[in-house]
Amino acid sequence: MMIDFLTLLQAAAEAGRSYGDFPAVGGRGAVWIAAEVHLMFAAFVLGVPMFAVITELIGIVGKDERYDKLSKEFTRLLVFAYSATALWGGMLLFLLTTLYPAFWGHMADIFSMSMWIYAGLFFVESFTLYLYYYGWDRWKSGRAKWGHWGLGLLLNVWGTIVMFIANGWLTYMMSPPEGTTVAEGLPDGVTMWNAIANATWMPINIHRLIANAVFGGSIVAAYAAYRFLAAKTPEEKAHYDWMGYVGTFIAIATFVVLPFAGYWLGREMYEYSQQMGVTMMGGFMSWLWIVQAILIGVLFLAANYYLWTGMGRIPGAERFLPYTKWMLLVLIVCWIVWGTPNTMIASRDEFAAMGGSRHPFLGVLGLMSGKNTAVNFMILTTFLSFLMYRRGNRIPTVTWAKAGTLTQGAMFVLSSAYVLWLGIYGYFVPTITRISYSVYQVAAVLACIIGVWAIDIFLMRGSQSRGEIRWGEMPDRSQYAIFVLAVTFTWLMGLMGFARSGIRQHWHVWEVMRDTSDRAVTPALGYAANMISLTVVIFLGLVAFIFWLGGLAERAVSKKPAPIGQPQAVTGG
Amino acid sequence: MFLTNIKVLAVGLAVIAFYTIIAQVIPQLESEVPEALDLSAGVTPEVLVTAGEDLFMGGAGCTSCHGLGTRAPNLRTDHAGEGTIGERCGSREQGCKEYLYESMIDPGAYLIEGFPPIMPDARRQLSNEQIWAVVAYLESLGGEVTVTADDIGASASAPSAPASSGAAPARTATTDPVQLLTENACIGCHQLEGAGAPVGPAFDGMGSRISADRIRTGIIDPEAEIAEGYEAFAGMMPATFGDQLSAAQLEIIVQFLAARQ
Amino acid sequence: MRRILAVPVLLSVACGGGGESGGESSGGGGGEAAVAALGTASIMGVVNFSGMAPANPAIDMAEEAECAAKYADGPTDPVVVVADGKLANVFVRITSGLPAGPYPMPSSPSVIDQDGCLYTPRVVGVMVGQDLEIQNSDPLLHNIKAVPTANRGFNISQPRVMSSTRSFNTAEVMVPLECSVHGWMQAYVGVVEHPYFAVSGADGAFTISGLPAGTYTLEAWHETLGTQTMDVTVEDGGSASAEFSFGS
Amino acid sequence: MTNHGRLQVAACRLSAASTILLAFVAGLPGVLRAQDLENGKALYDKWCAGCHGMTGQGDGPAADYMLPRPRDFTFAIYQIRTTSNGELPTDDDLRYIVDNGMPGSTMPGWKDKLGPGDRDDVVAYIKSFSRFFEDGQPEPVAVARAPRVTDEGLAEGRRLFEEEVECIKCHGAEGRGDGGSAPELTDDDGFPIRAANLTENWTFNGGGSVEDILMRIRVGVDGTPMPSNGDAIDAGIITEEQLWRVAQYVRSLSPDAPPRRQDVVRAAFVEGDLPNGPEDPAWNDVEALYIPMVGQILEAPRWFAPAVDGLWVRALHNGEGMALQFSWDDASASPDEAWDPFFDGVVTSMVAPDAPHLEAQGPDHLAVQFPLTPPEGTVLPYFLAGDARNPVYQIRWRSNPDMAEEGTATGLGTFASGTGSDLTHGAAFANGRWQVQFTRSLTASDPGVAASFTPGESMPMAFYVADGTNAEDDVRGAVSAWYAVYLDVPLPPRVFIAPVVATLLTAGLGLVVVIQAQRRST
Amino acid sequence: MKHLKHPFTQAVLLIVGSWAFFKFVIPLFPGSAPVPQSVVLQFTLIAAVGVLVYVSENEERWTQFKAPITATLVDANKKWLRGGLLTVIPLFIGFVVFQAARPTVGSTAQLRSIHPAPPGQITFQGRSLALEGLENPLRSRGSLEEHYETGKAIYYQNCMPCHGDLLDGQGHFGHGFNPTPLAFDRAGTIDNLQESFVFWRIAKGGPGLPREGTPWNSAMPVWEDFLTEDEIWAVTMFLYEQSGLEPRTWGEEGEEHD
Repeated sequence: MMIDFLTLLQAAAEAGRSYGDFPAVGGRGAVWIAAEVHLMFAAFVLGVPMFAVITELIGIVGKDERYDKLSKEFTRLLVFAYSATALWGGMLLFLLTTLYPAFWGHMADIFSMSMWIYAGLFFVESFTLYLYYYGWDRWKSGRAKWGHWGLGLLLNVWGTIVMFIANGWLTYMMSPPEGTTVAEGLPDGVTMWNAIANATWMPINIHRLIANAVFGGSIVAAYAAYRFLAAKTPEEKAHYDWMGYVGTFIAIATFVVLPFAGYWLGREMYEYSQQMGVTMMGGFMSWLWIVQAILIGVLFLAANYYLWTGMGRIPGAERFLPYTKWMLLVLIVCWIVWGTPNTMIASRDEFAAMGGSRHPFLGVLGLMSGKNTAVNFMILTTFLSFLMYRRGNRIPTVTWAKAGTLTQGAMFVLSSAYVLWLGIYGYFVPTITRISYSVYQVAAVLACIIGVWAIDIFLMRGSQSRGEIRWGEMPDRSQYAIFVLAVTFTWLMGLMGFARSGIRQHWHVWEVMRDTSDRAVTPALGYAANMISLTVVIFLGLVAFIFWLGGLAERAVSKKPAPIGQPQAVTGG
Repeated sequence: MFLTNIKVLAVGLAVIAFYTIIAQVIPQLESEVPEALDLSAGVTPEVLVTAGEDLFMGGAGCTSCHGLGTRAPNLRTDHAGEGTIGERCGSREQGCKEYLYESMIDPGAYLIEGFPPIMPDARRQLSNEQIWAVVAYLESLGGEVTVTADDIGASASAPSAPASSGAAPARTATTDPVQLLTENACIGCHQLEGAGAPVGPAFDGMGSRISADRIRTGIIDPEAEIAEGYEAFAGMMPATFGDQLSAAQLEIIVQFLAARQ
Repeated sequence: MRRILAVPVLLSVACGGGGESGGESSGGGGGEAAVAALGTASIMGVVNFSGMAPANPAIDMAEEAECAAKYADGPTDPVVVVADGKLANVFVRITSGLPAGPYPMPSSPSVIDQDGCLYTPRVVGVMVGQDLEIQNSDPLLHNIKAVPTANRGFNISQPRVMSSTRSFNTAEVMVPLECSVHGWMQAYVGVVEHPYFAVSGADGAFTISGLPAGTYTLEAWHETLGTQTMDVTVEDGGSASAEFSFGS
Repeated sequence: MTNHGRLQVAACRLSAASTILLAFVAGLPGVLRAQDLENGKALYDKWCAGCHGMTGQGDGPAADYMLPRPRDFTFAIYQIRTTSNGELPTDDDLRYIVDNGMPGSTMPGWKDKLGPGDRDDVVAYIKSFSRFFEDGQPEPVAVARAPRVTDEGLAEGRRLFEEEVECIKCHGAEGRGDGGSAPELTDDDGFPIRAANLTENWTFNGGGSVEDILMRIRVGVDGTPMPSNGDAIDAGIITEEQLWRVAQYVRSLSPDAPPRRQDVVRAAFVEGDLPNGPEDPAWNDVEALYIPMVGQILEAPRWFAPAVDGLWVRALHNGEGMALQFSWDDASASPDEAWDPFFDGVVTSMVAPDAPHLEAQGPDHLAVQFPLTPPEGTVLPYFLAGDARNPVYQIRWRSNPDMAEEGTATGLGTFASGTGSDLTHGAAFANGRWQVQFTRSLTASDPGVAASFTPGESMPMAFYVADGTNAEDDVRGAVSAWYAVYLDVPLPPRVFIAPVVATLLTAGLGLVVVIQAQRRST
Repeated sequence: MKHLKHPFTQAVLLIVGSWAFFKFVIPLFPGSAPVPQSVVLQFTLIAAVGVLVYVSENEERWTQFKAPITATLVDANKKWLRGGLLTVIPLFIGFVVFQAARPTVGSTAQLRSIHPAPPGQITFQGRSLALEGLENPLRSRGSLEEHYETGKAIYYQNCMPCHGDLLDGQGHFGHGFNPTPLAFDRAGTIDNLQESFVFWRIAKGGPGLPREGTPWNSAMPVWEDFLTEDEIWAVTMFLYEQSGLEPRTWGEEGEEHD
């Protein structure tokens, strides 16, 4: 009996070596928070440099100092954000090693080499950042300026490589190469490179790259929105109005292509494992995508709302206003379609009335054909809003203006008709064919966007103005739309993080290393939402703190506000 | 300014709260963690019992005899007024779990009167850990679970299942077909001269239904072809008889059965 | 499962009920009645029963007191009715040897009555197209249900004393009649395409008359004892005798 | 058959054929589309042959699993007609059944599945199975208009039902198919058949409206023991109006609408004593929940022809104990010798695929089960007698000997009886209906044997009913999925406090908004 | 008419109208059914957001929209209306809270995943069977016609009582179970699935459902107890043949929203 007891004790001790515990939120909760906040900061420090480099380039090419200042303003924030990222990264590392030692051992076993490179690159990236920021005023003009811009580019390159390496680790957890075992080292034929360049690595890379740009843009816009609301002078208002616009523009423009990257990722996952695919889309997580649809609907609507209210300050844009309500209608209908759950929440009576868990009529909308069509329409509508915004105060002077506009219109009509037709026809073909339709739909929408945009660039060449944009004459509520955009996007990131991590269910490494802890259960959406909200609050709180710090520094650097001129609308992204 | 701060904060928090609430109002669903059958180190009695129950009720097929009470003693309910197995095994002098474990790996050792000696060696189907799990489950039926990880470890070095040891010899070198059929527990599931249970096709008249070759295949690879009407029992017959019988014994049985017109 | 007996194809087509009654001419009554046309010969026969007659099952008529009252010794089901070695309720008909039709139609309908919750007679013959009159002499509900295979069946409710008339348009031996309300009630109708049939009476005797000279095959049918056949030769104006013998 | 006859037959066959052909050609132009036998056959083979068989003999693969059996088309005997008894149905009659199916049987309606033309083709093909249709089809019976429904009319209908038309002989005094002649009924093929339960008009094969009922009485239901009253009308014994009265009365035996499907039985709180028997008038005021019951076809031995199709449940509690009352239609209190013919018929005709049959009638069974421990989250025991992980608590009742017991089960056929509460019961059988009451304390004396009930909480509940005369036992019978019983509680104070607080808060907030707005405007 | 043009009236009408549309009009469409409360709420909420965007996207409309609200809050001559609203709205809120707090016996809302994720491999009649990549072996063996007939017989003998002749999940026993048996006759049911998935569901039935398939009311029997492997494959094939749907193949893949 004594021996038995001792055995149990020993067993408990062994179990304690695989998993640690953390007070209050538990081991998983601690890692969750640390990982998610770290990730958000990482996205921030990757997204903002992209933003900075783009705006700096616009400043150089357009010889507009506003952009350069904007760029610098954000690089300053970056310096603080960088340390926050490193801090949370370190925290995550400590939590992982103490709470999941066995798992971390496995990862280290495989990836040690890449971890060293990662750490090294982090150094290089930091120094590039310092050079970039502190060299701003030194390499101000001529060739030196281009060199400085090159530094910014380099910063992005390092950041991207760092992200790709980290992505390799985490995608390995989702889709380890075939034949991997928990035994020490990798099996024959599988190298560290295989483990990094696994099935979902590149889709995740691209997905995150785009998402980071959106994220950077939306955080910048939120910052600007806050400054706009807090602004005391019309000049200040005009400046931050404009800054908010630039940030929102970049966020929305990149956001529009994000779903396509998402499709690719999902497709790769399905191909990798049916079980994972079904868990993700049809099974356990099916409702997560309804929540996602609601969030993305908010994003689309907030973006369009911002553009429409923004048209109030553009002379001549009022001629487009009568159309916005129809575009709104399209957006709302599409949002409803996208948000239609296939697995509805209903009481038994309601199920009985429907004759099953699926609604005989609305159930049709719950399928991929309907949803895909809806998303594509929302993208097209948003793009149309952009176009209207862009053209607000312009009168084209080229001789073929009318024909060009008609061609653009035709492109819109054709692509929407094609998307709609595929959406409807999709119900009459086998699933496998239907899935390929989503690719055609995306292709049609992308083709339309690129084609229309290309025509528009030439069409607007040398166009006349109907009057300057009255920057700063923006209603306050449009700025709140930007906040909604930023918060929603941050929350969405958290949700997608849960989706990505949750589909592994009770595996640390999918079908290789099991989570044998008592917290192996994938939590319900409610719990996940609490964690997501917590991380979002922590992150946004810290970001606000960083902004405040930036404000302090700004005041320290120059007491008097920078002279504000009349910035131009961004015409290319 | 203060009001603006409050407003911004309120909008942000309201948006977050909105999403959180949406996620809360839908019915909450946690994923299920399939039970890992890692019974080796640090296993608790509860895990063993649960795993054993699954095996007893399902995979191991124990209930096809022990559930009915006609082919073998019913273990889950009262038998002969001695209570469930967990209760009645306590009277065994070597201890409950030892008795159960031994009964499973050497069924001939403790025959209960009134029942045919048809139980196969559990090691043919179950791993050592699984056998202990079943023992733990049986103990839990009316008794105290005394199986520990220790037991599993201690018996792991014992001779392993005859099936996995490749060419394990048959228990005796007899050449009497009826004795072979009895010793190998065949008549537990196949009827011979009316005795036995109708789980598999009867031996009586087998020669008139199928050829000797088919009989041979059926013994060596029971899944190769399922006799009509016995589809529900597919998978029950162990595929270990080929290893267990010597070539000569196999042939004796085949010829014996083929001759049953 | 009764239906499994396949329907002979040649018998299978009738023409709206009018086809064969087209040859209707003046004729006698049922099996026993004199028939004017085709000939003058007749067959007078008797059905014997040898051995011990099986006891007929008793019927529990408790639920129909009015019927039960009619049976002093308690009602029995008259499956095998034997008196003095003679068997009643045997249906006899000519199965071959007749010249081609048309045959004379008996002038009066065959009658079956429901009396005392039993059918009288238990076996009755009708010619194709001839009316079968179904009477209910009991002051209570009977339904009379015919379950033929070659003909259309019927199922008539007769809640009180009343009568209904039905006919069959295809030959069929035998069409069972039953009452769903009283599960014990059972009768048989032999539907024959000519009028040369008879049912043995309580004395076992039967008569088939109005035949032309010739050699005929007779078939005798009994519900539980099976069928028997025999050849009989008759001459014009003459009368041949036929004797069937059933045994237990 | 003679040469002459044969010729005649041939001639009339030809003329019939040409008549049909002519009718087709004449009717065709634009309006009618020709019935396409090929298409009919293709559709029939795909959708109908599974039950009715490739040759229309009602012998498809599913036939042996059904009682009543699928229609054999080769004899052209059709139950649901508007034509006189013994006659062929009209095309519309056939179409009606194809369109709407036969409620209460396994025949579904096809109008949502097949197009109108397709259904016509199927009808045409079905007719081709029988030679009888070659002779053309009769006209529907003309029916007089229905008189208005009045109380006197219903009383007259009832009198006719019982004394004149004597429907009572088979359908029983209250119409539950328990009449004296019911046990011996067979259909034309000799399979046992039940007199319709007239209190469930939603299960009437030919429809449950007064008009449908009248037509069934008027022309009969061919192939079944249900006779036509046409001759009685012709003979002047019964008038058509009287038949309408009968039909109206029969309709009045069923509720206005089929019972609505609900989930939760509400056990109202009563002060003092619980009803002391299943027939206690106190039960009359208690709301009843209808539970549809279906065959236990989930685990061997399966049962495809359950006799009981629904169960009414009532519940009450008084804080200490609870009472559950069940009532269901069952034509017999099994075992009942009178029903031996029916029992034998079921045993010989239901070739159960999974197990041998009973030798003799067993008792009627009722079992109600609850999870032994209140369920956590969404995890419930398997609704069929629980599972190894999640045992259920069952209360079981048997009609003969009349007894109730409680115990636990962890799967079908694993019931272990015990004593875990002060369970008592009462049972009564009358006019084709069982009424059973279980009474026990809310709290179990042995939580290992019996479940405890907590007022204010829902307890899942599932049912099992078996009819001994239908060759059912404790595993072959009718089952239900999970439902729940909710024990009412007196409303807790928070129910009243919370709204008041909410009202005050909202009012306060509203005031603040108003004051703020007014201050800003000035 | 003037009132109809006012944004405030429009907004109210639009929100009420869309609610009425979701609640009452959608069920009227051919082949439709009542919409669950949760969905009506969701849709109405989205529509309300849209209406809010509509009234506020344009400065002029927004001012107009706000006017009556401000007037109600401020104007002296609207004192009674103000007072009335201040009374009615809190009382209404109180009523709503009372309704929510009151214990009810109505059925609770449920969410069931129709197609839970299958395990990588299952134990079928004592043997391991990897589902991933598993094809219906009958499609490459013997006569398809024969398999179809086999499948048909099995379907009619075993599945038809619940899933129905029409494959619409409304067999004569179907109404007795909740969830109602799956209908195979619509797009979006089995055509989204590989045959191996269907095989798994048939073989393991309701008791073999993973957690997301709870509550375990599924009445699907464990067919491995009744049918052989080939029979299950045959009936799988029959389902697709009969419903005119095609199984999802293992070839090229993508995702499917649910």
